[in-house]
Amino acid sequence: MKLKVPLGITIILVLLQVADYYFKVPVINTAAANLTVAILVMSAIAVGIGIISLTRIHVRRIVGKRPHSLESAIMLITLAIFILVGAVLGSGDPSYVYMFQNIIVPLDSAMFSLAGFFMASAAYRAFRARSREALALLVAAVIVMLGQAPIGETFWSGFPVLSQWILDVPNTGGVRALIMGIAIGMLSLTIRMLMGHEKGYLGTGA
Amino acid sequence: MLGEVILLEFAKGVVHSFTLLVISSVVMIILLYASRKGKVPKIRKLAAIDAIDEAIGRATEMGRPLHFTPGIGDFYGYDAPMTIAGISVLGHVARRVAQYNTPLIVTFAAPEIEPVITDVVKQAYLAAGRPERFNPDGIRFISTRQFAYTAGVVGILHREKVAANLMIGYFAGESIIIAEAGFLAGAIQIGATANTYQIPFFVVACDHVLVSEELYAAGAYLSKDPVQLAAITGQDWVRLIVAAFLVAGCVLATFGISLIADFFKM
Amino acid sequence: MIGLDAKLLGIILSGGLTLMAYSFLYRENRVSRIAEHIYLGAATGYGAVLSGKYVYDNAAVPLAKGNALWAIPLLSSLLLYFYFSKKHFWLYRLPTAAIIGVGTGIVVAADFRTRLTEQIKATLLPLFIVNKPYETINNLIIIFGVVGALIFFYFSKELKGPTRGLADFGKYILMVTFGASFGQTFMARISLIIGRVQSLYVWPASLLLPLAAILVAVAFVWDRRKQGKPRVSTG
Amino acid sequence: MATEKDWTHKLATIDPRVIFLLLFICVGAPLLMPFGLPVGISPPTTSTYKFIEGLPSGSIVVSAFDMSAAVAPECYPQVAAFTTHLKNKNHKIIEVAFDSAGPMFADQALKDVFGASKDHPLYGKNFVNLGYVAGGEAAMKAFAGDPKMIQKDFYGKDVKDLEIMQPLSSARDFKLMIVISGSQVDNFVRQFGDPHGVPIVGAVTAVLVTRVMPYYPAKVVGYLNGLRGAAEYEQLVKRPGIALAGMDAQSAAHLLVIIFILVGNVGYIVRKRRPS
Repeated sequence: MKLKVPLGITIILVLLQVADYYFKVPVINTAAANLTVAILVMSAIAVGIGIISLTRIHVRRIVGKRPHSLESAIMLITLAIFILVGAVLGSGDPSYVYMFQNIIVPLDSAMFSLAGFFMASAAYRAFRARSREALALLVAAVIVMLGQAPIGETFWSGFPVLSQWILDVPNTGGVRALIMGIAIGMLSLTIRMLMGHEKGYLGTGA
Repeated sequence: MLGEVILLEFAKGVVHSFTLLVISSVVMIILLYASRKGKVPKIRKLAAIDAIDEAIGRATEMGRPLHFTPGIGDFYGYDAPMTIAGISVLGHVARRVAQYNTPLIVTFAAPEIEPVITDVVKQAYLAAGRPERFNPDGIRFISTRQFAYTAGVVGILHREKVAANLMIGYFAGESIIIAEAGFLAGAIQIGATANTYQIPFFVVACDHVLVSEELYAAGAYLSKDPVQLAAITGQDWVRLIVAAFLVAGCVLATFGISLIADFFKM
Repeated sequence: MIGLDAKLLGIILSGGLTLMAYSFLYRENRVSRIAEHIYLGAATGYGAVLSGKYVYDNAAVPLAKGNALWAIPLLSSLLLYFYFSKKHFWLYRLPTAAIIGVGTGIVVAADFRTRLTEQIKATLLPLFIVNKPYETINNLIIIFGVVGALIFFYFSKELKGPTRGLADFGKYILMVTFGASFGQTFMARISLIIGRVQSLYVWPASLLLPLAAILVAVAFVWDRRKQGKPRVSTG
Repeated sequence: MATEKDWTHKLATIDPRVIFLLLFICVGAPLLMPFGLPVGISPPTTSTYKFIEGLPSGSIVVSAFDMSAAVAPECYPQVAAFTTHLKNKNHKIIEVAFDSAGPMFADQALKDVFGASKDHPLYGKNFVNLGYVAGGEAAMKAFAGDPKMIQKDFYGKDVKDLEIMQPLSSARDFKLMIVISGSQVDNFVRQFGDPHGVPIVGAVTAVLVTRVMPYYPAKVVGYLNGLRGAAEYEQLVKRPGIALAGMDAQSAAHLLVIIFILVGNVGYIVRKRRPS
């Protein structure tokens, strides 16, 4: 009961969505479209779980006087402000947009841009000619970099051409094989799920 | 009546895809049934998955926590199968750390997966006979926003001196940030995702990488259950069918015969 | 006037938060931690408000207009909250199973086509084209690259003989792919740093730059004296 | 075994923070003092320029802002460059957003190129900012069917009163649609290109280019490739700006990383060759 009912629900809905994709049967198509929105609504409601457990963790940290309680307090206060202001004024209100623009947006871009710094340090460390495979990785990366930035064509006009060839030919082959394999792997996972062998997603471990 | 509608309106241009989907599914299902009759499939060693034990061992030795993340995915759309595959691996990892009493931190970005994660980890501790070792504070929802989640994880990796960092699931632009921060924090790292654009970042920053479809095989491989292993064999059968289609199609195309190409236009 | 002040405050706020986050690059510290927690609270709160709005617009409004069907997702998603109950914990599985069923069903059907059959279709190239050696070579690399890389993942046994050679070719193709993808993304990420630096050059955020430089220098000297050896990457 | 103080060891184990600092300087310095390396102009950029150049003066061009703030560093310089071109050719610009962050950038573009947005005397005649239309692809479809489905513009003015909107009955009246996006152009091809035959230009992030290429040149008549595309366009419209300075920063950053890769390999290879 605790497993069979949820498993049954999953099986029926997966098959319904697959049928929706491959067949034009008005009843199925409408049902599938409505279910899609319904599921998004349900996921959105789940955000409350996140808020509750986040609050729980940080309140426990403050009450238990554990390290970083100050940061936890800051977190809870900002969380409360953003929820209250948004709920009272509405998400489109200019003040709320202002908060979004000047607090969330810069932090979004600052965090994302750390990727640039970390790519540099990772490239320095990992792009070593340890083996022939590593050499292939390293050479392809350097050529494509030189093909992208104007500095490359200043050295040799062939870099953009060579870089484009790498992207168009070997890269196309590699990416295709990867995503074909992924589609096959995904099907295998789904069939394991539908046959009731892969139950991790129902919380029953392995 | 209904049959008529289906025949007439069979969504255009997907006949080839549907045919292949049915063939592949049937092949996989047959192999699953065959394995139930005691045919144990052989699978080659997958070094990156075997390295999970090494990572757990190291965290245990150092007495420091192991961090696991199924990524920023949820149960909807493109990222759903990757999240599910990640959670499947989590079950096995949790069982091991329960035995060794290694502190476990699981972080994620989608609140709707929290119940599943808690359930999986709890059950794993129970299965290992150590339910009292389960620590609910280790299960941490961080934030729904991609880079806020990233910031939170990066902070945890450094502050809690994580010894092993397992990133197995759906990752996007944050992959290099988390992986490199984990490296700087001195953790042994395993990365796995089927988001092709992110694999290179795991390749450069992690100690071991499960490349694309190996992610989907990982849970089955760890379970050592013959039926699940049969599903991996099924992947290989479909792979060979696809390769055969490709080779035959290309040979025919060379001589200007478009038989197979026409099938894929149906 | 107030509008202008709000603008200046915004510039300083976003510049300051950027530098606080960047201070992590030196090492994890209290300033970066504060930025992190402001971010967590703000972003999660904002996300909750948007989710609330989504539920209101897409389910509550139709329900209020008399479309009673929308009560089903609203009520069944409340079962998710049994997660917090000790006794009826498992009830959360029902809505979760529904989410997963729809969520994976959508992607399995569509992706099997776009990611598998459409890719096979695109790879059906002639092995040899008369008088076009360049195209012929490119086609051969793509075809053997795809087949080789597919075979490279073969799980059932260790490969030997000619299939081994094909898989090895596939492995090199994959390595080149990863390298190319890395090289191609680098520019986009540098563009993000450019965006941040440009925002720091805007007055009065530019006042923060020398301040940050001094703070980092002080921290550096401090760390040296405490003989907290800077972290070193391994070769 | 080489000692800790050996130079090869030092070359192979540079503190990452040195790289971070140098990278910050390599990006920051050229933005203040650009050194002006020439940027070669790629065919997709040229075809974009030629297409806009070839439209009869006064053609209706739609700028669709499907961009979030995260992609602004790459996409906004493109917007500034092509909006300048549209202004120079006297085309009529309809700005519409399918991402909630879009209208702010649309407003910014008008201020940067025309000097003012809603207060400009030509607002409503030569250009308009229709604001954000919620609903993703469904909204695109509705807008393509009837551009006047939007009631109020971004500033709250009634859309039906605006002169620029009068001749429009469907997307067929659009002579060009420029899609500014970091996520996809496929939906625009599906809703505007295929059903209404609107030529599309992609002003997209570098990462997105591989997904635009399959549509070029049939349905997407040209595209701008990230910051580089913006720099190329700035050269074409003879308005060197933020993107060209950014390209110098890019060159410096790329060169720095390549030097570090080389240095690391020299240290590594010399150590490996040396008998222990």
